Amino acid sequence: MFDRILIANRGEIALRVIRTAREMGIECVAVYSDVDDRALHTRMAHVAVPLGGRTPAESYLDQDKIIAAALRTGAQAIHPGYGFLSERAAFAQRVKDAGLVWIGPPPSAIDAMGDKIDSRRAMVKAGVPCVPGLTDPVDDPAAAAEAAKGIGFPICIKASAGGGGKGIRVVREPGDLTSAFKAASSEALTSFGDGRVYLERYLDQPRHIEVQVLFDAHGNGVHLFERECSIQRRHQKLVEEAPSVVIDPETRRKMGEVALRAAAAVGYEGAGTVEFLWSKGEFFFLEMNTRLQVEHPVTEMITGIDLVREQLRVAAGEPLGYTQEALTPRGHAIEVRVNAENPFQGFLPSTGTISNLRTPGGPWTRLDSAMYRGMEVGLAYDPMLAKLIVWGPNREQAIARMVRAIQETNVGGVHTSLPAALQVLQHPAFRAGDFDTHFLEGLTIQSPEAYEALIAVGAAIHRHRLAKRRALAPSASERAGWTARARSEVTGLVQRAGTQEVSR
Amino acid sequence: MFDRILIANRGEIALRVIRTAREMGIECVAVYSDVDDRALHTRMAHVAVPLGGRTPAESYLDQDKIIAAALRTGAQAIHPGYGFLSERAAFAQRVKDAGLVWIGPPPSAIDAMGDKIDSRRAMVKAGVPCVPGLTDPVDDPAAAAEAAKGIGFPICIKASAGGGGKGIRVVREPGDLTSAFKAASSEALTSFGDGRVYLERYLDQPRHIEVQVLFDAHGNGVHLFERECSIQRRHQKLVEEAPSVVIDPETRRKMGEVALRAAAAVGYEGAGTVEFLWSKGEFFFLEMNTRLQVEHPVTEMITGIDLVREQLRVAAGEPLGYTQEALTPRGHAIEVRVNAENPFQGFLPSTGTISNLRTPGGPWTRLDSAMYRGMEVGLAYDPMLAKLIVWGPNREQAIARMVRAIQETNVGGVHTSLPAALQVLQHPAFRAGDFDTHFLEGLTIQSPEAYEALIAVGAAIHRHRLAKRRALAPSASERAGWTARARSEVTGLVQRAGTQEVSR
Amino acid sequence: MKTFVQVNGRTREVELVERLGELVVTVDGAPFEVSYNEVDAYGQVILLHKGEGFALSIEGDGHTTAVTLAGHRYDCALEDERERAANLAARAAAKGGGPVKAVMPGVVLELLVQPGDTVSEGQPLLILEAMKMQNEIGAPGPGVVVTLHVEAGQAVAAGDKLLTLKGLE
Amino acid sequence: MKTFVQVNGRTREVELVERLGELVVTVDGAPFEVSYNEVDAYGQVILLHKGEGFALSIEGDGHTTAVTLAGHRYDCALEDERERAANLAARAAAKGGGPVKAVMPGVVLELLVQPGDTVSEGQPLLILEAMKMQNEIGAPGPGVVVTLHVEAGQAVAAGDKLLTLKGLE
Repeated sequence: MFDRILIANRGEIALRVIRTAREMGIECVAVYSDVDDRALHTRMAHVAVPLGGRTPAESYLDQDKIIAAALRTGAQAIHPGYGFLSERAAFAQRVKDAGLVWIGPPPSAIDAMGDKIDSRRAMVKAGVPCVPGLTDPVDDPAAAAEAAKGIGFPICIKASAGGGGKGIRVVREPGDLTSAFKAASSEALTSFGDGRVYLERYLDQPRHIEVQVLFDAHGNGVHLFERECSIQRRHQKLVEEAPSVVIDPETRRKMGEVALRAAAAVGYEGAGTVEFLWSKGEFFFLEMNTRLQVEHPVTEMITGIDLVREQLRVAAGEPLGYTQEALTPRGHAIEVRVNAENPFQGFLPSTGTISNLRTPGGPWTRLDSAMYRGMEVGLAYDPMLAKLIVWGPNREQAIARMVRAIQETNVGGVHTSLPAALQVLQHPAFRAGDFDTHFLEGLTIQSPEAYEALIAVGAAIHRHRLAKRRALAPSASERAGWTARARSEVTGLVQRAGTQEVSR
Repeated sequence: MFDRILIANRGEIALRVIRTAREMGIECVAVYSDVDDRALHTRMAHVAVPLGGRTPAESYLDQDKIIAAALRTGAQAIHPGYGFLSERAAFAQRVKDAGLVWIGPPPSAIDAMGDKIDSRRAMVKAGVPCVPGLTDPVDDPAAAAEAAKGIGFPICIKASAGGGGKGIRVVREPGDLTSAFKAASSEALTSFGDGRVYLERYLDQPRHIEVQVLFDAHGNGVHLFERECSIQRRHQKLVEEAPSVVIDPETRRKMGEVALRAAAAVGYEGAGTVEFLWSKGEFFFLEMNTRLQVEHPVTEMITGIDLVREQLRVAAGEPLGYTQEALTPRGHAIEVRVNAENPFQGFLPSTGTISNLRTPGGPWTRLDSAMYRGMEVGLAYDPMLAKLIVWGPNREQAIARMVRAIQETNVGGVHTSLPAALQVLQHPAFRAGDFDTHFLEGLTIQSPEAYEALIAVGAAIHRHRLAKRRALAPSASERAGWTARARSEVTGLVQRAGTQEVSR
Repeated sequence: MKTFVQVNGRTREVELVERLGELVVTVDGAPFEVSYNEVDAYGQVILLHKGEGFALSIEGDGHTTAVTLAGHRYDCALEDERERAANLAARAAAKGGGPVKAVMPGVVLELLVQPGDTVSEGQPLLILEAMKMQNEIGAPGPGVVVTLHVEAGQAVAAGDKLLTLKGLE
Repeated sequence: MKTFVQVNGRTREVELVERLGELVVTVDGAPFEVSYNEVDAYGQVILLHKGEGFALSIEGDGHTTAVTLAGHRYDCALEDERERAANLAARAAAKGGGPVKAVMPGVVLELLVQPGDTVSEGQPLLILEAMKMQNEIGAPGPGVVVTLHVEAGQAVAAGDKLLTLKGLE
C-alpha cells in the first residue's frame, strides 16, 4: 500500500479522500490555490502545497504544478477526486509517465468513454442498450431535419465533444429544429472547440439511474447496485438515493450485468459509474463517469463498503477479494447537496461569509463538508459546500431522517439549496416515488407561508434590538443608503440560460 | 402512536430522543433548569417548559414539576432518558397514575432489579449465573470474616442499596476486611440511608459485557447481542464497543438467552440491558439497567435498529414485529464518551466556556452531542458533553476510524476525555483485544512527547502575537497577577477518593 | 414603532410597543403573543409563540434580514414608516423603470437589447455568466431601454448597474 | 525574546527573534524551522515545520495556554525571563510550601490533617466533593501544615486557598 498520496482536488472530496487515507495510515499531500489557503483540506493533510493562483486554470487544473508537487513531496500516487482533472486521459497518462500511480481507470478507458459518439459505438458493439438515434454528427440543419424523421420527436441535440448537460438542446417541434441546431452547434464550438452535434430520441418521464462498478487490475469486477439521481436541475443533481424505487431485483441484476459489460468493454479498472436513462421500464446507456461520483456515499451507506478505500486498494494492485455474491444492499440511503445558491431566486449563486454554522448529528446522519465558520464563499469554484447523507432501514424512514437532519442544519451567511431539498422530500409525489428528471424544474421553491407572520415578527424585533444597541434608530447614512438602494433597485428577473456545467 | 411526548432529561440523550421522535412525527416537550435555558434540547423541542432551579433536585429530579409539565402541555407519555428519574419505580408509577404512558419497563420490573440482593435472588431462581457470594447482608466485621472463608479472596463488599460503583470496596487480604467493611457500610449509610452491605467473590481480569434486550407488551422479546464496556475508570465507562472480541457466536447465543431469561423473570417490557462480568470464559450476572443505556448507539450501528424508535413503538403497545432470527450483527461499532474532565490530572472535572468547536464528519462517523459554541460547562450536572460513535466493517477499521475522528475533533475551552480515549485506542493491548476493566486505571494519560517542541513553539509564538496585539508585552497588572499566582500556587496532587457516581 | 416586513412577497405591518420593558406586538393590527429570547450573540434566537418554541437564526442589517427556521430560509425586507414613504415615492417615480442591477458578480456575455428597444416583462435583456453558468437577465417589467451601462465581455460586481429602463407611461 | 515553555512537566527555552518581519526561532539554543499561519481569530493555526503542516488550536492568555493537536491537548505554562526569575525566587522562598489551592469548585467534605501535622508528598490533606465525586487532595510535597483556610462543609471556588504548608528545612 502507498505511504503517501497527493490529492489533486479541493473541498469536501479532498477531505473525503484524506479521511480514508488517514484511516489506512497513508499520509496525504494537499494542494491549494490562493483562495483556499485556509481550507479544511489544507489543515487535515500531512503536507499542503500551495499552487498559487485564484482560478482553476492557475491551480487545480495546472498539470505541471500538480505533478511537480507530487514528485517534490514524495507522493507515490495521485487521487484526482471528481471534476477538475479527474477525467483528463492526457493527465492520467502524464501521471503514469512521471512514475506515479494514477488512482483511477487507465487513460485508454477514460478516452473511450470521453467521446459521446465513440463511447456510444463501443457500447452498441458491447450489446449495451442505447437511446435510439444517430451516433454520427449531422452537418447542417437540413441533414438534421432529414435524420429527425427516422428518430421521431421529441429529439435531443447533443454536442459530440460535450459532457453531461453542456450543449444540449431539446426540440419538440420540427419547426424549432433549425434554430436549436445552430444554437447547440455554436455553443459546442465555444465550449469545446468542436461544433459537431448529433441527434437522439428524447425520452419522456426519464429517470436518471446509475450503477456503481468496481474493478481491480486482475480482471475482477463487481457492481454495487444502483443510485437514482432524478432530482436534478439543468443536470445538476440535488437529491440522490439508493436503491431506486422503480428498480426491482430482476432489473437490478440486469442493469448490474449491463454496467459490468459496459465497463469491461473499455478495460476498466477502479471505481466508476455507468449512467442510464430509465423510461417506462426500459433503460438506456447514457454515459460512463470514469471517476468517483459526488453521490458515492449513498452506495457506501447501503453496502458498508468504503469506495475510496477500494479505489486505493485496487490502485495499489490489490485484488478485490470478494465476489458479487458477497454483496447485499441493506436499507435505504439519501444524499442532499448543500450548494451555495438561492433556490428562491432561480438557484442563483449565493456568496458571502459563513457567519454561523449548526451541523446536524445523531443516528445515521453523515455530513461530508468543507464548511467552517468564517469561510468565504465566492464564485471561483463549484458552489457545492457539503453533502448531507442519511441511512434508514427503508425509504420512508430515510426521508423522515433527512427532513429532520435538514431542519437541524443552519448555514448562516449564504443561501443554500437545503430549502429546495426539503420541499422535494416533503412532496407527496416524491414520497410516492412518482417523479422524473423534470420534477425539480417543475417545482417552485417557496418557504411555508404558515410561519411568515412569526418570521416577520422575529425580523422586526431583531431590527428593534439592533437599533437599541446602536442607542438609536438606524443612522442617517444607513437610512440614506437604504432608501437610495430601494429607490433605484429594480432587480431583474433571472433565469438560467440553456447552458450548464458538466453534470456530476 | 403518540402525538406528543415529554422528555424528562437534558443533554445529548434528550436530543437523541427528540431526533427519533421528530422522525416519527411526534412532537416533543422539553423541560429545563435555569442552567439549561439555552441548551440545544430546549431549541430542538416543539415546546420547552422551564422547571426553574439550578440543581437536579430542583429540576430534573422534581417529579411534581415534570408530571405537571406533561399534563399542562398535553404530552401523552414521558421518556426518562437515562440517569435522573429513569430508574425510579415510584416515579414510573406516578406517571401511570397520572394517566400518562411511561416509556420504560413496568415499575415492578424496575423495583425487582433495583435492589442488589433481591435481584440476585430472583436471578439465581431464574437460573441466571451469578457471582459466588452471599445475597444476605452481613451485620458486622466478624460475620463478614466468617462469610469470607466460604467465598475466598479477593472479596468485594457492596452496598445492598447501592448502584454501580457507589459503596464498593475490594479486599485482597483478610487483614483489610474490618476497615473495608466499616468504610463501605458507613459510606452506604451516608449515600443511600441504608448501611447494609454484602460480600461476593471479586473476579480477576474481569470484562464488562452487557446484552441489550427489547421486549414488547405482548410477551415477545429479542436480544440485540452484546456490548463490551471494559474500558472504564471507577465504573465510569469511556470506550464501548460491539461486538466484544472475546465472545464467540456460541457464547453470544448463550448470553443472549440468559439475558432474555433474566429480563423475562421480572416481567420486563421495553429496552433494557443485562450486565455481565466475564472472566476467563465464565460470565456472571452483574445487574440489569432498566432503561436506555448511554452506549446504546453501538448496538444501533451493528444492527441497524433505532432503539429509541423501538422504545416508543412498544410503549405505544405495538408488537415488536420481528423475531431473533431476523437479527444479524454487521461489522463493528465503537463509542467514545466526550466528558468535560482533565485526563492529565486524574480525570478531574474541567469547567469553562466552549469557545471553539470543530466536530468530526465523514463516513460512518456519528456525533450525539449537546455541545454548542458559547456553551458554559459547569459542575451542576454529569460531565458528559457528547458521544462519538463510528462503524467499520471490522474492529481494526473501526478503531482506525475512531482515531481519525478524534483527531479531527476540537473542543475549545475545556479539557475532555478524548486524549485518554485516543491513548486507549492506540494501545497495542487494546488493539489486540487483551484488556479488562482495570485497563484504563493502569494507564497514565500523557500527550505524545514527540510534538512537545512544536507545541512549545506554537504557544510561544501565540503569546508573542497576543503581546504584539496589545501593542506591548503583558501589562504590569497581568504580570503581577501572573507572578503572584505562580509565587503562591502549589497545586495539590489530586486523586479521586473511593466513591463514585452511579455507573451508566 | 411600526415596521413593514416583506416575506415571500407579502408585506406585514408589525408594531412593537415597549410597556414596562415588555414588548407588546401586533401584526396587521391584531395582537401577536410572542416572547423573544436571544441564545447567543450570533443571531440564535428562541421565539415563544402560543406555548411553542421556535429556534430562529437571524442575520442581517435590520433592512435586509434573513431568518432561518427549521431548514427554511426567509429573506425579509424591512422598512419603518419614513423609509416606506420614501421608497413608495421612489418606486412610483420610476414607474416600474429604473436601473437594472446585477444580482451577482459575473461577466456580461451578450447584450440582447439596444437603447430605445421596448421590452416586455421577463424579456431577456442580457446574458451574465457566473459560476460557470450562463444566466439570462430578464426585464423586471415592461419598459423602454434608456441606457446600457455595460458592454459584452465586461466583468460586473453584484449591484452594478447593467442598464436603465424607463417605465411605460 | 526568550520564553520558557513548560509542557508535560518539561521546560523548553524558546527564543523568538524578528528579522525583517520574519520570526527566527530557536528551541534550547537549536534553530527550529517553522512558519506560523493564523487561520481565523479563534486560535486556529497552521504550523509548517520540516515541510509538514500541523493544525493547532491555541487558547489562553499567553501564560497558561492550551494547545490542541490531532486530538491531544497540551497544557503549557509560559514565562518570560523576568517572570521566570520572580517565580523561581517565589518557589525557593516557599521551599515547596505555600498555600494549597482548590483546582476546582466543590465542597470540603472532610479535613484529614491539623495545623502542626507533618505531611509527606501525596499524603491526603482533605476530601473535596465535586461533580458528585469525592476527591482526595494530596500534599504537593513534604511539609508542615501551618494554617487551615477552610472547614468541613464549606463550599470553595477554584483557586481558593484550602490550607498553607511550610516547606521542610
